Amino acid sequence: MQNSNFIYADNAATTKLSPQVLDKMMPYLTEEYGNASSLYDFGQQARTAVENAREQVSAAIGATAREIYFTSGGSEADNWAIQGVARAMKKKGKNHIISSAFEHHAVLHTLDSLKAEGFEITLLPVHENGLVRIQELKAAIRPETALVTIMFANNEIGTIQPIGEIGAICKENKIIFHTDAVQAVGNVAIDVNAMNIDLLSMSAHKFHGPKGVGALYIRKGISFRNLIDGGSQERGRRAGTENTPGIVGLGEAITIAVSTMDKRAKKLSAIRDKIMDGALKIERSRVNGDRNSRLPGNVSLCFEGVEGESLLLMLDLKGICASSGSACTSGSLDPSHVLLAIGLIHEIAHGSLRLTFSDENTMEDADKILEALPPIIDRLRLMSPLWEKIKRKEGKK
Amino acid sequence: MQNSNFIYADNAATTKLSPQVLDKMMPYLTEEYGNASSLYDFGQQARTAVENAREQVSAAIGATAREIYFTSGGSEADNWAIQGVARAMKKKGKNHIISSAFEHHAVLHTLDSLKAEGFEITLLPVHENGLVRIQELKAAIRPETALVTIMFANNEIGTIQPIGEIGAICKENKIIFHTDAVQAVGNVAIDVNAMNIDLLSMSAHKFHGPKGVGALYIRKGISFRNLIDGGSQERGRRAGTENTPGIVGLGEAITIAVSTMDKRAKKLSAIRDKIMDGALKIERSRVNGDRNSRLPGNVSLCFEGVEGESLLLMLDLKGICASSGSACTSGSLDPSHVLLAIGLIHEIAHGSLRLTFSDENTMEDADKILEALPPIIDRLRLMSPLWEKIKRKEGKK
Amino acid sequence: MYTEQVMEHFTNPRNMGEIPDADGIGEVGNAKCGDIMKMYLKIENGIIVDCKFKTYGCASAIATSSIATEMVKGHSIEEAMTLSNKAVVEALGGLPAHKIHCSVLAEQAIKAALADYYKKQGIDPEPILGVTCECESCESCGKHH
Amino acid sequence: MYTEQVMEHFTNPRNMGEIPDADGIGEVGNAKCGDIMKMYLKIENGIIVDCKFKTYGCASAIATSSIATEMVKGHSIEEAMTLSNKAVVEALGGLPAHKIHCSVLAEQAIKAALADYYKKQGIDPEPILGVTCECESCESCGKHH
Ligand SMILES: Cc1ncc(COP(=O)(O)O)c(C=O)c1O
Ligand SMILES: Cc1ncc(COP(=O)(O)O)c(C=O)c1O
Repeated sequence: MQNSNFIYADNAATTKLSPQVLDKMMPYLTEEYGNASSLYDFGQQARTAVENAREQVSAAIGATAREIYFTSGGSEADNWAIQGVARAMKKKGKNHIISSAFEHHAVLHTLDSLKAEGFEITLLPVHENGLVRIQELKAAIRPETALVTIMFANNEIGTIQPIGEIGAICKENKIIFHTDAVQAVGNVAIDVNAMNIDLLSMSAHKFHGPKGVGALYIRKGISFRNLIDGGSQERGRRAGTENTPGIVGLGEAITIAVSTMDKRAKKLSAIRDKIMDGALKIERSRVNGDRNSRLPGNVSLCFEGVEGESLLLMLDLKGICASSGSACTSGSLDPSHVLLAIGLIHEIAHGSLRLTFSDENTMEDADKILEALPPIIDRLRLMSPLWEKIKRKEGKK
Repeated sequence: MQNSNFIYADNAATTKLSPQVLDKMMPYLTEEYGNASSLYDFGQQARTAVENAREQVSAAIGATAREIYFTSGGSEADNWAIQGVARAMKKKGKNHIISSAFEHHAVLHTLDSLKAEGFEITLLPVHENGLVRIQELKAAIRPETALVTIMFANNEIGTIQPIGEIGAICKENKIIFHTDAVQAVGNVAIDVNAMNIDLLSMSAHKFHGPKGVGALYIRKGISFRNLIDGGSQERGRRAGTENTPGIVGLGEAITIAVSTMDKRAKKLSAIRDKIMDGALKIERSRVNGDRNSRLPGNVSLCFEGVEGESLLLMLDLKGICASSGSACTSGSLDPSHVLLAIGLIHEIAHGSLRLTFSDENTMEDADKILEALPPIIDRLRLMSPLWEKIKRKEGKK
Repeated sequence: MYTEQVMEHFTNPRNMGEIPDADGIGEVGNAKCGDIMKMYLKIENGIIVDCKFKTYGCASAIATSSIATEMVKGHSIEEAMTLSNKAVVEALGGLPAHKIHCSVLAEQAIKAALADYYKKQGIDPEPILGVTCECESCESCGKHH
Repeated sequence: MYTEQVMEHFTNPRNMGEIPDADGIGEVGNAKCGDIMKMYLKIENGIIVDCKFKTYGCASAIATSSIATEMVKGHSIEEAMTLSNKAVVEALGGLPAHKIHCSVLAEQAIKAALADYYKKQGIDPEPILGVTCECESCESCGKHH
């Protein structure tokens, strides 16, 4: 399937399951199939594995094991966190939520539903650099603010928010603070106590863990409602027979990710910077989002006069897997809400390219991408009546 | 881990992942890790795998592929079906739901939440045989009835409801009909059209598929709300990066289960009947639930004067994995709500034993269980002041 | 779920059975809740010379009964009176949170047997032992559900 | 996602480029929506002797433009007028549902070029071709979002 020319540069969409992680999962995919909630010894072995993973996850973010709840992924964690807190706080007369304009759809669509139920939502602007401003957060706070939910790192342009500062302000104002850390976990150091984070979402497949499993950290003492009711799994807060292999995989993956984080960050930011610098040599190109406060493995570019899907497919034909806009909406025609939120006009937002790297990538990949990119851009621009117009206008100036 | 004396008789709690199913999953746990929503070829291969699985699932229950939505398991499917329909129907002024007294907690607790939101809930009695009565269903229907949700087969006592008849009545009265078929899928023939089922929940790990994946069938045209919002996966109805290996496993497992159903039913009902007959020779024992309309692999017993947990652990020491009450609440002190619903008093319900079989079990297992059981019961009764009382009363008669 | 000690006492319960000529018998718990513990005491010169139990209940109910008999046997009434559920839990190396009530039952069963002993001696046990649990309803046990 | 035919036309587009002395030029779509198609026609004696395109857009926009040029080249104006988006979709072996609008754009681009041709001849195209889409806003394309 994959040949030597294959470059996977879409690690923000999903990552390869680490063989080391799969090894740890294998017993639970074969002989250790007991139900973790069963009393007999065979079930209790699965229970032990689940609780070990809970320890691993909590250790990775500075929480305690009892504050970790396993979910089916990042989307469920986001939905649960926001709905769960909102519904609990509504009873206390608090119905205002602050978020940002370029959150993942798992957050934004959940907020839409809450809006329809009568909640008031403030979306902070993220400006050209893709960062919220602390002053604007402060100004948005009201007595009835129940929740602030601001993502740790953006999935498309990779910008990292000032989470510690946001947490401090929330604490000061006694507002619950949730962060969607799906892109940050394993890539950025996280300490829920130092950062005053009350709830945090993560998804295993973003850091070489298995698909279909994630976790929600909920600080002890926070009142929240369940999203999935039923059996007494997860201390009665999230029903469903435990996905033991998935949970074991999550625990192992996060442990590896955190222990290799610093070294990886160094390597990936070198690849990233090389591609950003190289791509900017192409005329009418731009880098999206702050260059410094950004994920080590994230490159986000726009090329004027070029449409993203065509660009992607041309790269695909060269064996390069990348994305344009976020993966889950890349079937859609609308330009990315993230790029619009940082102030790009539609015609420029349409020409976006996201390259996201993992430890499997090399500097050679960067070279190959920088070699493949210019002729593709040239070719698409040659076909493009929009490019023609841009050049014509340029000529007139 | 498992030695030759190990008998796994708790297949209603979870089943062993079929090696054949795992084989089909392996490529997606290793090299085929692409995101099924990504445009490039590598992602589209995962997409194809997901859509093949959707075909497999739909074929198994007589639905069309577009009516299948993948979930993280049975609990999510139940929560989604009931909340999703209830919230959509409330807008149409319908706020009454009919269910049965011994549904799984994923159904009952969801109904509790809806009750708190103002819905009216009627729980039909299930009588001594563990079956709802059609006349009682008819009598419960009101003009504002939005939904009937009645499980296909009970997880504890294995009784199979007259689903076709229930479906026909719902259709006649234009009421949406959901069935929790988590225990039925793969064990009982299901045709959603012939049976007039509008929504159906299933969970892969109950039929030798992987844990953490399930599906909800939703008939085309039914209006419902999302439970997990976000990306546009599952045609915008269930967000979250597709759990490709899990989904592939579900598809394969259901295909195998359905194709081997008849042969298995024959084998398992022989094991079941042998154990039921054998166990009834123990004094003051009983079989719970109808003997005929029951899952082929389900034995549910009660032994007076004996407490279930002790019984389980004694069996465990003999290498027999069984359950008492349902697995997910077996940590709790309350006797099973299912056994209370069929009219057992607490002291008898506490002495329950569920043995559930799969194709991996043999007639020899039945012999071994029947050999192990009487001395354990004797021993526990010898210890039991309750048994002493029962015998004393008996003597007086 | 259970410690080795719990499993050991569950599989090899000590002092299981009845004492036909017991000097004190106490029974606590009820069938509805799923646990009944019955304690038999043989008392000579203020010393518990024999103690036996019968228990209907879960593994931890059996284990706590078993260890409780060991903890009072050979000891004086005064020592037995101070047997706390905490001590029982500790002796077993711990119990899961939702099983702590079993240790409470064991403590109460011993006390109920002592109360019975005093009554048989024509002594009102209340000033000595306080009110012992009659366990006619689950709530009176302080069991959590 | 795409058929082989779509990928073939996307990777090897036919008739890509401009006709400097075109007899009719049509442009539909707009940058905001992410697709612009521009069609150039060379017409002699009522026959489309040459047809070229330039397209800014997704793979299916490029592929539909490419195949549409092939479908009208060498044909009469009357035949070209009847080119339907359905025929374009069929010729490509199908398009994903959310990409059908590309085939509509291709049909409209040809019609716009024909309208331009008529106008240049001093003939009002409306009675012949109907109103051709100006695509100043996304909504006017009938594109679904
Ligand atoms: C009847 C029934 N419904 C729902 C469920 C929940 O399924 P899961 O544990 O896979 O979420 C189960 C099993 O636990 C069940 O037996
Ligand atoms: C920032 C962010 N939040 C949430 C999600 C949702 O995670 P999942 O697809 O695992 O449900 C993603 C990834 O898709 C993401 O990047």
